[in-house]
This record gives sequence, C-alpha cells and structure tokens, in this order.
Amino acid sequence: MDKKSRIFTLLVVILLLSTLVNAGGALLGIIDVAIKEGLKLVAKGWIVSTGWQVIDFYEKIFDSFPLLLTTNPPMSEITSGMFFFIKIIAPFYILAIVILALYILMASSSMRGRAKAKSMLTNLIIGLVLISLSPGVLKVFFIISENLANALISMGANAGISALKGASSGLYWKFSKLTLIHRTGGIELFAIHTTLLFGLTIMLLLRHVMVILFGMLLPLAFFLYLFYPTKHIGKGLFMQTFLWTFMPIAWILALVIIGTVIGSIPSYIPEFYILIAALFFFIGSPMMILGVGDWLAFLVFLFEVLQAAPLSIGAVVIDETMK
Amino acid sequence: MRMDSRIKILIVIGLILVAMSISTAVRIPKIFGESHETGFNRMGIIIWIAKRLLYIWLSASYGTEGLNELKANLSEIVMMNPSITTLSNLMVIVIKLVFALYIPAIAFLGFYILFLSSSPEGRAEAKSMLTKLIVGLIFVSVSPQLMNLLLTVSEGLTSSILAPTAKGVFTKAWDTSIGATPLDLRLELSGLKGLHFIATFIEIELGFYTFLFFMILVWGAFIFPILIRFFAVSVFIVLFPLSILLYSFEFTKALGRTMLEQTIIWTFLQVINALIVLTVVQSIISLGEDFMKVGLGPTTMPVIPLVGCLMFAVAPLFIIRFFRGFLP
Amino acid sequence: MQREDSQRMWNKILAIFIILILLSSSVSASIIDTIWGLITKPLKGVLKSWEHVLKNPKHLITHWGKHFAHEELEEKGEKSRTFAYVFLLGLFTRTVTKDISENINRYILINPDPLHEGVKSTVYSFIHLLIPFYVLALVSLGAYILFLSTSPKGRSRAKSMVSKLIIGMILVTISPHLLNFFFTLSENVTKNILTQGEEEVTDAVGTYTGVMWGSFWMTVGAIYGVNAMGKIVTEIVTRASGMAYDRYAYEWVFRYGRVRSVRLLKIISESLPKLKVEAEPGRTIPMLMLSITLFIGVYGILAFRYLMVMFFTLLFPFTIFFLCFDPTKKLGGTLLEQLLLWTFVQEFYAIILVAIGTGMIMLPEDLLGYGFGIWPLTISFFDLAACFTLMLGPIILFMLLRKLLPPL
Amino acid sequence: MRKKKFMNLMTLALVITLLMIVTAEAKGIKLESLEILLESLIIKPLIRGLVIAAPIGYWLTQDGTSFVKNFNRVILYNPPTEGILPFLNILLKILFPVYSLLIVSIGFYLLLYSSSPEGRANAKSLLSKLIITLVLISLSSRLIWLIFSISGYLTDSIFSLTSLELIREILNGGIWGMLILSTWLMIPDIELGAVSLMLVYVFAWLPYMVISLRNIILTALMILFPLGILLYFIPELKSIGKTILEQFLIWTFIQAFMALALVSVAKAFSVTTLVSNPEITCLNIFPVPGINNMLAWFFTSIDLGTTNLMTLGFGAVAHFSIILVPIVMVLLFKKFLP
Repeated sequence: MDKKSRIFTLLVVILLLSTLVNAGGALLGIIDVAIKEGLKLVAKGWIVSTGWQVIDFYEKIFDSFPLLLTTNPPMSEITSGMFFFIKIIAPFYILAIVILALYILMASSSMRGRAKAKSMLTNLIIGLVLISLSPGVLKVFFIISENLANALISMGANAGISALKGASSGLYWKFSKLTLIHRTGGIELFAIHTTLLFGLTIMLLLRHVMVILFGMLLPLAFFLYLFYPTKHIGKGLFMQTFLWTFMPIAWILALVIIGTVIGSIPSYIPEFYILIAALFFFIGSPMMILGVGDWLAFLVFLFEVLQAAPLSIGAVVIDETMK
Repeated sequence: MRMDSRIKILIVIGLILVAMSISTAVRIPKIFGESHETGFNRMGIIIWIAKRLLYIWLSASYGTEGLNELKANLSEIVMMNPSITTLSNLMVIVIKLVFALYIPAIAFLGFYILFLSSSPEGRAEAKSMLTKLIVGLIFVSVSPQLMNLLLTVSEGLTSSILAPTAKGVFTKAWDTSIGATPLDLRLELSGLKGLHFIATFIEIELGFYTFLFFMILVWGAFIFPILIRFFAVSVFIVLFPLSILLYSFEFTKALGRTMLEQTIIWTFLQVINALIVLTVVQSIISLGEDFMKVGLGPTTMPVIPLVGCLMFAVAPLFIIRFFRGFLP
Repeated sequence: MQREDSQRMWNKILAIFIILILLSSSVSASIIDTIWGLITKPLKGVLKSWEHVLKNPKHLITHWGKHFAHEELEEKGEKSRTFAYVFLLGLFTRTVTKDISENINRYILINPDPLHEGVKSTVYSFIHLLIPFYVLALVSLGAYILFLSTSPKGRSRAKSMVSKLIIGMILVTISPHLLNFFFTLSENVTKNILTQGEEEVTDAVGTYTGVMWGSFWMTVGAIYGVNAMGKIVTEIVTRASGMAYDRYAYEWVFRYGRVRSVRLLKIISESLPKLKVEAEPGRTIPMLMLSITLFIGVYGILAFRYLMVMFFTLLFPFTIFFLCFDPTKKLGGTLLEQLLLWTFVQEFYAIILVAIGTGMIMLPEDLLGYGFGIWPLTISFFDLAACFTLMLGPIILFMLLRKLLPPL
Repeated sequence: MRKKKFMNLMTLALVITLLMIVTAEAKGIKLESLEILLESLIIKPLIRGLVIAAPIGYWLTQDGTSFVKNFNRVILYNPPTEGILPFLNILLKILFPVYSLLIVSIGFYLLLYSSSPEGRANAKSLLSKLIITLVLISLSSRLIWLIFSISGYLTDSIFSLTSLELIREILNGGIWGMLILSTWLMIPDIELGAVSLMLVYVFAWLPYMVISLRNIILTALMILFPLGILLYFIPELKSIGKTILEQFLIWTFIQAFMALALVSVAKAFSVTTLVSNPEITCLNIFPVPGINNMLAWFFTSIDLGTTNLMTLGFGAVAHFSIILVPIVMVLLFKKFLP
C-alpha cells in the first residue's frame, strides 16, 4: 500500500474517531452521518474485495502462460480422431481409384484424357502417402512449434508476462479507488477488466481446442487438396492447422518484445498506458503477425462488446457488411 | 506534478470547509432540501459534495493522466521509434534462423528444378525463383541496415512535416476539448472536464459514462497510435529478415507480402500521425475558432478541436486500412 | 500457513476489541442490556420497516423495488439535480437544433481552402520535400534507360514514365489551384442540389430537430412522469394566463421570455418543490444516448469529413507524384480515390437530405403516428429512421462507391 | 497481500463503527444507522441473492440448461423432408409443360432441321441434361433425405469419439460457473455482476439461437433445393444455383462440425492442465473473515457455489465454439462446387 492511500485511510479513521469523541456532544447529525459513511465504506470495501477475488481468480491464468504456450495437446488424443476421418475417407478413395482405373482402361480414347487421368492417379497415390503420414506431419508441426516456443520463452518472456500482470493490477487499482469514493464509480473499469481477462483465458484455451479440431481434420484436408474443385478448401484447412499450431510463437514473440523494449520507452509516458498497450498488443499479435483476420476489426468489436453503446454499432455493422 | 496534486487536495479540503461554513451560515433554499422524512441534514450535504468533488478530481486525473506530457513532448512522442540496438540480440537470432532456413529452401528449389520442371519454361521460372531467393539472401544480410534506413526515412519525413507545424495550435485544441474545472484552479467550466463535472453532480452514474470520453481521447491517443505502433514496429524489426525470406520464396510469398506490408505500414504510421497533427492545425487556423462551436454556457461543444483530437487517437488505425495491398 | 497466521491475528484483534467494549467506561448501562439491545433493536427496526408490507402484501413490490431497483434514490437534492439536468439538456437541444437549422447548408458546403495562406505554404513546403524524390526517380530512370534496359519495349516504357513524371511535376506546382477548381466544382454541384430541393432539405432538418426535441421531452417525461407534467401544465396555465403551453414552450420562453423572466423564475421556484421526481437522471441514459448519437451523427461526420478532406488536400502533391511514378501507382490511386470520395461526401449528404425530405413529404400522414413511447411523448419510427439515414446514408454511399476509380 | 491489508482495514472500520454504535446506544442516542447496517449488510444482499440468483438458479435446473441436457439431440436434428413436398409439386406443375414443350421442340429440331453433326450433338447433350435435371428434381426430396442421413450418421459417429457425459459435464460447468461467479459479484452490488450475468444468458440462449438459425436456413434452402438443381444446369443462371446448392450443403454439414467442436473441447479438457487452477468460492459473502471461513467451509462441504478456472474456461469455450463453428465453416467452405 502506497503513501497516499495510507494517508487516506488515516483520514477516514481520524474522521471516525473524531465523531466518537464528539459522541457525547451536541452534533448528533455528524455522528449519524459519520456512521452512515462508515457503513457505506464497509459496503464499498466489500465490493472492492469481491472484485479483487474475481480478478485474482482470473489473473491465475498468467501463471499458466508458459505451460499453455509451450505445449500442444498429446498426439494420442488426436490420432484417434484422425483415424476416424481416414476411415471415412477410405471408401471414397477406393471408389476414386477404381473409377479412374476403369476410365483409363475403357473410356479414354484420347491421349490427353489418358494423361490427365494418369496425373490424377499419381495425385491420388501421393495423397495416399500424405494421408497415412498425416499424424507424422502434425507431430512435426508440434515439435517445431514446441521447440521454437521453448527457445523463445527463455529469452525474457517473463518480463512480458509481468507487464501484462501490471496492466491488470493498474486497472484494478483505478477501479478500487474510484469505487471507494462512490459505489458505482468504477464499475465500468471493472467490466472492461474482467472482459479482457476472460477473453485472454478463452483465447488461450480455445487454441488447444482448435489445434485438436483441425489436427483431426488434417487427413481430410489432404484428401480435399488433391481434387481440383476442392483444392482451396483443403488448403484453407491446412492453413488453419498451421496457424493455430504456430499461434503461440506469435504470442511469445510479443511477450519477448514487450519485455525487451518496455525499458526503452521514454519515462514521460505514463507506465499505465504502456502496460495497457502491451495487453492489447498481446491480444492482437497473432492477427497482426500472421495476418489472421483483421485485428483492427477485432479490437473495434471488443470495444463494442465492452461498451454496448449504440453510438457506433451502426458503423461497425456497416463496416463488417460492406467489406 | 507532485506539488500540483497536493495543491489540488488542499483545494478540495478548502472547498469542503467553505461549503461547511456556507451550510452553517446561510439558510439553504428549500429546493435543496430533502424530500424524505429524515429532514434536513447539513453534514450529509457536505459529505455528499465532498465525495463528488473527490470523485471528479480522481477520475479526471485518471482520465487525463499524462496529457501534460503529451502536450509538452508532442514531437518527441510522435517521432518515438524503437532503437535497433535494443533489439539487436533478437534480430541476430532471427537472422541466424533465416540463414538456416535458406538451406532447405534452396535444396527444395533444386529438387523442384531437377524433378518437376520438365518444360524449359518451368525451368526458367524455377531459375528466376532461385535468383529472387539469392537477392533475398543479400537483403537479409543487410536487413538491420535496411530497417535502419526505413526508420530514418520515416523519422525524417515526420520531422520535416512537424517542423513548420504550429504545435501550439494542436496543444490548444487539446486544451479546449479537454477543458477545465474549478478543481484545476481556474474559474471556468468547459470542455469534457466541465461535462464530467456537471454530469457527476447530476448523478455519478452519468459521471462514469462521461469518463468514457477521456478514455477514448487521452487513453486512446497514447495507446493506439503511439504505443501499439511502438510494439508493432519492434516486432516487425525483429521479424524483418524472416519476412524478406518469406517474400522472396515463391511458395510463401503471400505470407511474406502481408508481413512486409505490415512492416512498412506500421513504420510509416508516424508520418500519418504527424500529418494528422498538421491537418488539425491547418483546419483550426483556416476555419477560425468559432466555427461549428455549438451550445451555450457549460454545454458548449468545440466540435472541430474535439473531432481533431479524436482523429489523432483513432484515425491512424482507419487510415492504414486504406493502404493495404500495395505491394506486388 | 499464512492464512492461519492471519486468522490468529484476527482472533486476537477481535478479542481485544471485545474486551475494550466490555470494559469501556462509557458504557454506563448494564452490559447485558446493551448487548440485548444491540441484537433486538435493529431487528425490531427492520421488522417495523417491513410491517406495512406484512400487513398489506400489495406494498411488497414497491418495497422490493426500493431495495433492489436503485438503492440510492434517496440521495441529496434530487429535485435541483434533475432540474439542472433537464435544463441543461434543454439548452443543449435548443442550441443544437437552432444551429443546425440555420447553418446546415454552410456546414455541408464547407471545404478546405487550398489557397488559404497557411494551407498553401504547407503544400508548397511539401512540394519542396518532393524535389529530392523527383531527382531520385529521374536519375534512376535515366540510369535504367542508359545502362540496364536491353529490350526496346522496356526502354519505351521507361521513356513514357519520364514524360509522365514531367507532366506530374507541372501538375504538382499548380496543385493548389487544381484542387481549388475541383472543390469549387463539387461545391457548386452540392449547392445546386440543395437549392433544387430547398423545401425537402428544410423538411429533413425539421424531422431531425423534431426527433431531438422528442428525445428531450421523453427524458422530461421519464423523470417527472406524466402526472407531474400535467401538474406543471395546469400550474403554468393558471399562473401565467395567456401563456400558451405547447411542445415548443422552450422556444417560446427563449424568444419572449426575457421580459417575463423574473415571473418565470418565480413560477419555477414555486412549482419546483411540488414536482415529484419519478426517476433519477441515470434512468434516462437511453434517451441521452439518442440525443448524443444524433449530435455525433451529424456534427461528428461533417467535421470528420472536413478534416479528412484537409488531410488528403495536404497530401495532394504526394498523390500526384505517386500516381505518375509507376511503382507507386497503386498507392497514388488509393490516395486520389480517398480524396475524391471524402470530397464527394458533401454531395452524398445533400442527396441524402433531399431524399429524406422527399420521403417524409410523400409519406402518408397516418403512418407517421406509429412510434414508441407513451402518447404524447412519442417518436415516430419513420422520423427515427430518417435520422439514422441522415447519419449513416453518407457513410453507406461512401462505402458503396469505394471502388470508384478504375483499377490502375 | 493487498487483499489481506484491505480486509484488516475493513474490519477495523467495522469494529470502530460497532464501538460507536454501542457508545451511542449507551448514552441513549437514537440511531437509524444500526438498522441501515443490518439492512445493507444482511437483508439487501439476501434480497439480491433471492431475487436474482435464486430464480436464475432454479431456471438453470429446469429449462435454462436445456441445451446442456439435449445438446446431442438438438445438434442431430434436421428439418423433416416432407415439408418441401407441396412446394415441389408446385414446381413440378410449372415445369412439366415447359419440359414437354422443350423436349418436343428438341425432337423436331433433331428430326427436321439439324444437318450438321455438331448441332445434333449439342441438341443431344441438351436433351440429356434436361432429362437428368427432371429426374433429379423429382427425386429431390429423396436426395435431401439422403444428404441429411449421411450428415446425421456422420454427426452421430463423431459424437461416439468421446463420451457424451464428459461434454455434458463441461457445458454444465460453464453455465453454472458463470452463474456462481455472477452471484458472488452481485451480492455486494448488482452492477458488478452485470457482465457475467449477461454471459449466463448468452450461454443459455446463443447455442439454441445458432442451432435454430441453422434449421430455419436449412428449411428455406430445402425449399429452394429443386430450384437450385434446375438453375445449376442452365448456364446463364449457374451461379445462383451453385450458391443455393453450396449453402445447402454447408449448412447441412455444420451439425457435424458442431459435434466435432464439442468433441475437441472434451478432448482438450481431458488433456490440458493449468499450473494453478484457482477455485472461486463464497469466501467473500460477508465482509467479516470468521463468518467467511465458516460459510466457505459449509458451501464447499456440500459442493455448492464453487467453480474453478478450468471448468469455467472450457465451459465458456464449449459454448462459444458452437457459435464460432458456423462462421468459420461458412467462410472456409464457400465456393467449392465447380
């Protein structure tokens, strides 16, 4: 607790004690008001301490940051799903090969048609290899991502994490002081704060889910990639797998960068802003670096969710639809 | 600063004392009375006023935290760039990584030329790919210098835009849009602070909604165009060699293009910031002070300075959206 | 461990305090009585406050409402506060509506003046800034022609680029005049549209101000309630005979009120204590939001448009340079497109205003009756839709015409 | 540390207030504050808890967790194919005369006019196309049924990858955890818990909204499906028909992807670990530490009113993934037909 708040609490206590001294006196109003204010202070303190409990609850996710960012879900869980999809693909595969073979044998009379069919057959066979290798491909992805993450995280990600923690505690202190003056004074900051932390938690957990989901779909992605009409879907699925697997690299890089450059920012910029900007930057970094979606639209959307103001919903809706 | 806040506290206490003496000396008119049965309570009113004054003082000081620094060091803050020396450790690692990645890339291209390209056209294409890759290699090895050049150009442009600008006008635009209250030792009630003052005295709930304006104007001005840009430029400085590699390798060109584009956009965002400052200054000078100044008394809204400051806070983010997709 | 420690400390502190209380000489009455009173008295009080609820279950909702809807309704000075709120909001609405009905044409027509001293000098300083870039571009092109280009095709392309650059140089030097011409053109077109549909524009602005006032009166209604409004009406009518009270009483007061302001103040001060405040200002935030949205929707967009046009005006020399130099053609195209679009927003605005006016005039009278709110404090859906069209229409047109120029 | 100091301060304030009250009582001064104390610290929180949390909790035990209870059924549900029969009949009624006219005219063309082999081949291919579309349109309700049953079978077998109980537990944990969090926040002040209370409703309603949106869109596309087949084989209007068929297929298979998302959440839940998995209990229900601990012990002992970060986080992710999946799939799978 810093000096200011100590003085503040001292003043409150003196106020209360002075009313106590005056209790026998004639200033009945002051007693009543002081007691009322004291009780209100207790109620406000209750609000602040409850807020602290919940913020503390959410802030525990920061402890798990290194673990969540450097690990991927174990392969054993994913391979069962992969085999499920391979089982689904297999009959189609057999059908495709048989039809192609029949086509080559019987139907194709022209040279060009036969060449096309042959290249298709090679494609299919390459696909067969790829599909059967897909657990291995995913495993390679995981190994690369985990090794990179481990190498990067040892380069000072902890400073970045503590910056994020600092942003959180800065917001909390502003909320608590405003709340101690008036009951509803800082509710808005609290809403923003919890939404940010909750969003952070969900993003980190969602990555694991998405890695499992797109990892299970990897054979399907290879299968779809082989046929010209569905090529871009296969590519999209593969890219999704890639991006969700390598997203922690962007995050850790953001943390390392925050930790490295935060000292070189001139001192006349208040620290609070630096920390909050670090938090926003951490949230937006995968979108920024890997170009996933539009990170700015994401920020605007976040702001809308927080404020729910009718002011700019129209603008955002138009922006989203007209894009 | 420390002195100032102490004076503020003293003023708050003084105001409380004055209110106390007034409330004991003067019979307050009936309209200030209570509607409830408990009757009139002077001490209650004093506490009530004191709490609101404290709230206004505290939230306005949170809301405009660092505004004086922003006004005093505007050009320094706009021209702020991460120094490459701080990031050189990381950059060296990335360059090493990129050099390591060049071996598989060239090997891959070699295989491509050997096996897959049977036609002479395809072979020529593969050769041009190889040339691109090697040119990329040269660029990678000088990438710190290249990035330094980019930053220098951007800084030079920014400073040459900011140098003839009457920054005092922009500072004044901040002053008029943020305004002042008696708590700032000034006998006026204007701008957003005045709005916040009145709204808090009407009801605290309105007071914390008006806090939002500070959040967008001042917090936004620090966070979005200045600090997020700072972090983003740092990341792209570190990733610059990698983005050159990705851009010069045919198969990852799309990703590399996005990254390189982002690098350039975020670096030159400070030019846009400076231009916005210039725009606002020129607009205010050429339009005059009273243009589009709506309202009477404490509800006056100086629209042009307000929108100008808002533009400084959020517009860079919108403007950079227009400039996407300029690389081949 | 820590928790146990703190627990022990707490127990100690509590024990010390309890002993203090017990031994306190100020407790003159017997201790048991005090403690007994401490337990029973508040319970009695609470029971008493719930007594009427228990007797009459109808009061349950009001009692609960008191506890649960808004705990601090019994704050200080609610009458003066709400009155100040309503007064200031009225002042704001009044000045905004007056300003917009007087100056909307001026606000729409305003464009930055490229021949203004400051702007001109800035543009020329930018032109000076461009000189090294031009030199660099010309030198590199010359070097390309001399040394590098082998094919005649490439050489001819480079030559055409040189000629383009030179044309660009000439255009850059006269760029303020060029822009001035363009802005005058756009202003004249807008002026034409506005004068063609003068009636419609007035009607559209009337709709806007009507909604603004409607929002204000809804606020008043929400705070003082319909009954209280009736009370004020009778009060004013009886006291100030001949003073017609209608929807535009505020305007009336401002126009003629100066003479009778003393009397008016008296009326207010006498009728204010009789007002029954039914909601805190915090409950009227939706209406306040509506007012602020309308304000931002017109003023904010117009001011933002002006600033954006100024931005691209200052960048115009760069735009020409980028356009005339092949590698940066795309960037220059974007800049030029943005300049044109932001300038054309004034035409869009005029068109939207005329369109709204036409629509409102064509609309059957009975359809305007549908709205939300309680009669007579209603805002018609059509009016509201017109206001939102006024706010979003120019932006929508802007977005639709984003691909204005052919791809370069 | 902060919290502990804070609690010290608060208890100090409370004790001093109590001391003052006792003194004043002893001196015979009448005080309202005692009632305020009792009301604001005990009665009002209880009222808030009763008025808001208890009904919502009851609602969650009944209808609120309806999605949690029936998620596999509602995800597996497809609109009945019989619904399109009347529309199909109307379409066929319109199309038969047109078709017969077209076929007859092509026949005449073949018989009388076509001399070049190319024109003849063209006419023949047109004829075969016509016949194929006719067959497909008249079979379209069967076709839809076939697609639905493939998708349903797929979804069902995806669900068999993990136990439904686990998924149900996760969903339940998310919605109840949110309610617990918002209750503990609401007891000192209603507005404090507004965001989490909103999220409770989001969790309860939004999955249903998305699923019913799927059903509504699917019903509409089902009616358009025969028309889509027809338009797909007319070169000029191919793009419209393509869009209709594509959207139909995407929205049909969204159920499989929803199931897949839930299965992956369950898998991730069972394998992910956190360094520290904090629990939130009712420690803060009263501002006095002793009572707090007692209540906390009581509530945790009956396993009520406690949630942890894993449960809450993965529950939220499970609910959000239901909402996210349609968006991702529509964006990822567009334009796959030739």
